[in-house]
Amino acid sequence: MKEYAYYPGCSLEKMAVSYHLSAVETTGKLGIKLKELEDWSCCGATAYSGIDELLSHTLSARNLAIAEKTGLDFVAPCSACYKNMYFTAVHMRKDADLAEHINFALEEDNLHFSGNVTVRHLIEVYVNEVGLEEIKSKVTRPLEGVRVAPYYGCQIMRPRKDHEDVEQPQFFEELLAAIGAMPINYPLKMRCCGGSLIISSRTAALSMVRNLLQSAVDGQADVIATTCPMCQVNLECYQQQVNQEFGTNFSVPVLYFTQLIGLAFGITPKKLGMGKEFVALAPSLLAAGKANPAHSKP
Amino acid sequence: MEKIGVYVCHCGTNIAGVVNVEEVRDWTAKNLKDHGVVISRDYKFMCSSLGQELIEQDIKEQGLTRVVVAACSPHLHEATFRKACGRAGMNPYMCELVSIREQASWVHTDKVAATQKSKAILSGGVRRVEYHTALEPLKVSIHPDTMVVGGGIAGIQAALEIADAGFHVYLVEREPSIGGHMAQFDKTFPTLDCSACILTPKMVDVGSHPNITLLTWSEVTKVDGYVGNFTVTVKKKASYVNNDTCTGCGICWEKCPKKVVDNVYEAGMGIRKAIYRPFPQAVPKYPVMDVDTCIYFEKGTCKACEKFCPTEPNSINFEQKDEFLDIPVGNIILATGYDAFDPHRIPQYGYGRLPNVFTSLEFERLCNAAGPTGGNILLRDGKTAPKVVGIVHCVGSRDKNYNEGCSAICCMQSLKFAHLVHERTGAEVYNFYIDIRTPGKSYDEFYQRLLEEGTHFVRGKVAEISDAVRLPGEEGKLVIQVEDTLTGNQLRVPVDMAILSVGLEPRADAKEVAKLFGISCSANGWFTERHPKLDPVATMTDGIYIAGCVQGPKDIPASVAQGAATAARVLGKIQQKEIALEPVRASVLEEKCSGCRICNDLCPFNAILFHEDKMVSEINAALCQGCGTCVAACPAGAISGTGFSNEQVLAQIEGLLLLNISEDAVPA
Amino acid sequence: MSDKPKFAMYWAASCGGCEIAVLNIHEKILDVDANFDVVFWPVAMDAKYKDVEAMEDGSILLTLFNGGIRNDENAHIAKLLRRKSKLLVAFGSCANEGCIPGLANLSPVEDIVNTAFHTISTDNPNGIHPQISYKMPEGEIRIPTILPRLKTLDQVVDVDYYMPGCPPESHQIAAVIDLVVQVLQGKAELPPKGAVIGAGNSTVCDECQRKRNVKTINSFNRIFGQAIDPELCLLEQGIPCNGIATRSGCNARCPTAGAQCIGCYGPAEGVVDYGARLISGFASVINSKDPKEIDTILDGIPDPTGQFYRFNLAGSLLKAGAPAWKKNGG
Amino acid sequence: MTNNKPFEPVIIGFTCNWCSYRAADLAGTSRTKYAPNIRLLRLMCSGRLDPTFVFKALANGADGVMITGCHPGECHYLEQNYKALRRFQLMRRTLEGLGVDPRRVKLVWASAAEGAKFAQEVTSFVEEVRALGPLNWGAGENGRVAEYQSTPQEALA
Repeated sequence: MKEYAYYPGCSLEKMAVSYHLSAVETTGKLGIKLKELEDWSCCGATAYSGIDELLSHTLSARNLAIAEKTGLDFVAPCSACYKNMYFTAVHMRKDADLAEHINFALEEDNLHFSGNVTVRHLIEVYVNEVGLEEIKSKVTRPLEGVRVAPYYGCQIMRPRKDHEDVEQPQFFEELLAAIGAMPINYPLKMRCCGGSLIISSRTAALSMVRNLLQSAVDGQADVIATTCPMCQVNLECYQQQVNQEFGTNFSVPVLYFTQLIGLAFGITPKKLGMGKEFVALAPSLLAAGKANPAHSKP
Repeated sequence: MEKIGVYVCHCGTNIAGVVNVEEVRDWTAKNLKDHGVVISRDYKFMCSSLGQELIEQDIKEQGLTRVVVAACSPHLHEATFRKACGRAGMNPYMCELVSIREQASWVHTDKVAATQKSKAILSGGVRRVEYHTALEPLKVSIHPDTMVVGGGIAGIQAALEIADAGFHVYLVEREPSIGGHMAQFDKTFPTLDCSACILTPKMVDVGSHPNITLLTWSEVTKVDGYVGNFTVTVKKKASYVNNDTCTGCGICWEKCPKKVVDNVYEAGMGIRKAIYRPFPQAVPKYPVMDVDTCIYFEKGTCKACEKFCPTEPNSINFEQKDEFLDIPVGNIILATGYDAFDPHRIPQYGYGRLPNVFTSLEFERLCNAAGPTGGNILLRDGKTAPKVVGIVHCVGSRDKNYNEGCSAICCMQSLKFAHLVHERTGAEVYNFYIDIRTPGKSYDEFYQRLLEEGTHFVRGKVAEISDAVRLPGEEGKLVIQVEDTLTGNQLRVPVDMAILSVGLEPRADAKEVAKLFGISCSANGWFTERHPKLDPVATMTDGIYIAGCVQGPKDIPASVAQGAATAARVLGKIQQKEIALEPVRASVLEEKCSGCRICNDLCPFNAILFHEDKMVSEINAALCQGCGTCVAACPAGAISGTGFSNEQVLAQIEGLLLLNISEDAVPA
Repeated sequence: MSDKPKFAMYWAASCGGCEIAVLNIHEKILDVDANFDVVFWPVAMDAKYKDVEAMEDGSILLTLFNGGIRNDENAHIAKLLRRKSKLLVAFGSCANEGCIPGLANLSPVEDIVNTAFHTISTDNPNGIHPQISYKMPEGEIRIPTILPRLKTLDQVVDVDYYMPGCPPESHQIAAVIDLVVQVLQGKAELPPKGAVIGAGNSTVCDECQRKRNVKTINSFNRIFGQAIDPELCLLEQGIPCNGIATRSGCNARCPTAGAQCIGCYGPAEGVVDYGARLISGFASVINSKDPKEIDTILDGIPDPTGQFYRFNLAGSLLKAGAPAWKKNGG
Repeated sequence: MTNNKPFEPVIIGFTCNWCSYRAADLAGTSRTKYAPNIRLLRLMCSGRLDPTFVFKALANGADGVMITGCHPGECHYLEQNYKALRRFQLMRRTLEGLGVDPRRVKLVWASAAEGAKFAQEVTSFVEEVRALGPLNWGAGENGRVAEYQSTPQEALA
């Protein structure tokens, strides 16, 4: 039973609770225990590091220090949290002065971060730690014929961490294939969904969302799979506003990749937090296992 | 006690500008008197004829037995001053040139420190020269035969020039036919001559030349010996075709059932058979059998080629074995060419994923009349002609992530492509470039012609080639995303076909080949020339020359010129019949050697041999390159080295540290 | 006073082994007595310094001087014997290159004296510290002062011949005695001044019977706790045997008995620094190109200074360790 | 007499004819300045470097020794710089045993094209040795440093 220091992040409390539920359900099936970090706090998301770098690093470092105490690898399902945590750890390891500053502040909570914590995104746990063979063996109801657009979003891969291929990664496609689904050729899979721009400059973000939806429709995708609550919101909840803005009538279901895995593992949609979607899921998708003819017309 | 003459050079102001030459001269006369210095002069230009005459006069009149010149680097004028001493009757190796220009005046600003350092350098030279011994250069005979490795245009030119001069050449080529990359091209820039038309006559000359032994489908596996006396082992791979009886009629590859994608000559665009001749004008004209794909070698069945072969006796021979030939040659010319950059390494350009993205070599095959589409420029489906074509320059070149250097030929090559597309399809053409580099004769005129033909030139490095449609009019097209740096706009240019003008890279096995021939190559793999400016076709290893793209990216005229240049150098060596090798050698004093065999494995040139009977080691002076590693390693001190003996080096160290020199001489 | 040529022997900083080695020539000692008038041999007879001072300069034909120059008495007698002797021979490793006493050059004089008089192995309850001079009712008595660094004989006086070995092999001593006798009888010529006598001019490998192959070293290890092949060269079994750089003459006594040579016969002919030869000989054939791997192999020689300079420190280029130089204005 | 000028270390530099000596030449032709404390000696190859030369330099007034050669894999004689590397590592351990700070002997690879790197390595090594202070290894036997005078007893001889 491999354990991880699980850092849900603010959105998985409320808005993205389905991501949390489906994550816990599917990891449970794969013999992984997500031990929630005790007394964790917000990571500053995309906005804060732009405002005050030192304080945003301190916010993340606090959670890293708590995780370091548990001695487990740190797992963040949301791409923004993952990026913040990963790079805070890297900067603190590299910059002794920064580490000293932050640790001085952490002493208030008698916490200390010395740097030896491995930070992982939730999808890495499935792909690298568990492995596709193990996942394939747990699939009871493969998503036959379901065409899925693998949407990486921009924050898992960038900034580049080591020597991974940031231009044309393939691991998401391989994961979807492992659960029986049909990953489509999705050229804009690495393009940004607009992130917090959806608030500060709506039309720009909406046009980015529109391109992502258009590309998914061009690839006859039945559903877009996401790995981050921010992308989920922008792609799913704003489809109506995209349609109003650009006169399109997109109605493309958007699900977390953990929800799709859950379906393939035969877990009931309810347990995966499904049913509260803005864009109605095609009934066939819920039943999983049967081809899904319905696409939305451009 | 030796009689030493010391000559301190001004080198105009190069030395005298920083080093107080007079002070050094007088200091030497005064303080190195008891080490044999009888004369200490200074002169404006020691390397000038007047400067040299100063030395010669002193040797004749004062009976000098040693000379030390303090001037520039020994790599520049050691030979000059040695010759001067030789003319005056002193053994040239009694002369030592120490550098107070590159090692003092040019690299230090503090004049006092530079002057004191020059004294120390000179003192080192004087103390060293006391232990110099008279040496005679090693005379070595030159074998008149030459080996050219690599049958591209550079290798062909070298081979023809030497053969025409009446000397024998072995031309070794890894592929079944000579011709190299040039044989794959359709046209050549800037004259738009058909590549085959200007190449094949030379290939035919090579094939029929009485002085050229052509060893195709062969590779060099081992190189022994040294300049004038190399023994090269060539592995002649079995072609399973008896070239004596085969007429090259072609029935065998017509009947052969096994089709294979030709990744070499056709750059993956066309197919060949298991038994094949790469292209119609191939020299030699005989086919070779590809063991990896031939059905007989796989399942033991078929043998169609043998059945249909009309010759008597049958030219197909499945029992043929690889042959290993040990070939004695005097000189070796390496002309092994380049590899084209594989654009798979730039995923965002979509090569291999998006069908209508082509490499330059693939496009050359498209244009070539003997190519897979008979010369018609068509999309990957082989049917539709492109209406809009985008040509991307500098793919994999001038890029920190791939190859930093400029590949010299891709601009002109891209312009040629643009012209061919205009001429053959009338399509719109976009060239995406960083800088248009057209340095050759009438190259830029060719560029002006392209402008007049209405080619669109966009100055910007292409960011991405994608099939993600965003704007109307992009359906079914490849969209080239690029920033036009001259207007500052982001452009999305929809095209039907994209041609990646890939850069030139060193051969994948360049490092191993360099090691095989005992020469050095740069970090990325281009072979290192003896001097980048003044000696680009020789290497640090005597007797081994390099020509063409193996030394770095260049166009055909430069490759041909270098091919001819190496031929001239080789012919020069052959005519000398024998040459003098630097007499820097090691030798074992037999009575001191205890046969401990520590040295036996230290010589990469296999110059150290061991006599089991006498239990002593011995050094073959001809093979020894004079590196001195065994001299330093011998625990019994039984190996001595000329030119850099222990006594000379230890004395030079004492000199540099100004030992046993009167008090006031100690630098401040 | 007989007209036989005079013979003298003296021992400076040494262990006395060289004296015993002379006795080891068994009955040949009678030849010495027959051909020489032994005038000065502190270990064997009661001649006094003033007796030697009374002799005419150059009157002693042959003096075998063993031991390093440790204190100023050694230096004084070395100079005295130099003046009095025609042929002064540096006899044995101490006189030639400092040998074991020379290893004191790794530490400053104060530490040596302190270790000698004030550490656990010395019973010195009142902590008496030796004084150079001490006033007694009968007068002032003095003891020699220790030189800052032990010197070899030829670092103090001019030496005619060098006879290495710790101790020199008895058959070599006998051979030298025979040679001098024959020179006296005009039957042989003396070798050129400064020559090494009583030894070979190659290295121990020349006389070693073990089989020698091409050398590549994959590891250095200690000789015990490992099955030693009696036939094969020890170095090829990873044992750091100094035989490759040590002068021949001892008939490879130690390697033949299965022990690694530790270099008591000193450097080969014409070698400037013994240790450097071994460092270069061993390192050059280490079978690795990776610095980390090379380091692990070199960990097999935990004490390089001891391995390479056990006998030759005082006679090496560096002559002593940094501490010895530092303390005395060095 | 202790002059108040800063300690100027004397460094002996061993170069190999094909790479590091040509790097020094290139530093010259491109007028790249570096500290004058180093005095270069040209060998045919770094493989020619005998530990005797290093001990000779240290014992006779040098405060530091820099050994330079071609980068591993680029040796003109193919692989002789690896022997220089092995000797260097064993020599440093022996020097350490003799109380010489191993940082006084440094091994630097520089190809014929790395004039600037060679100059920079020299200047930084000079500063490292300056920080270590003079080695003053008895300044050799020819008595430049006053021999430790023992008692008048000596006068007796």
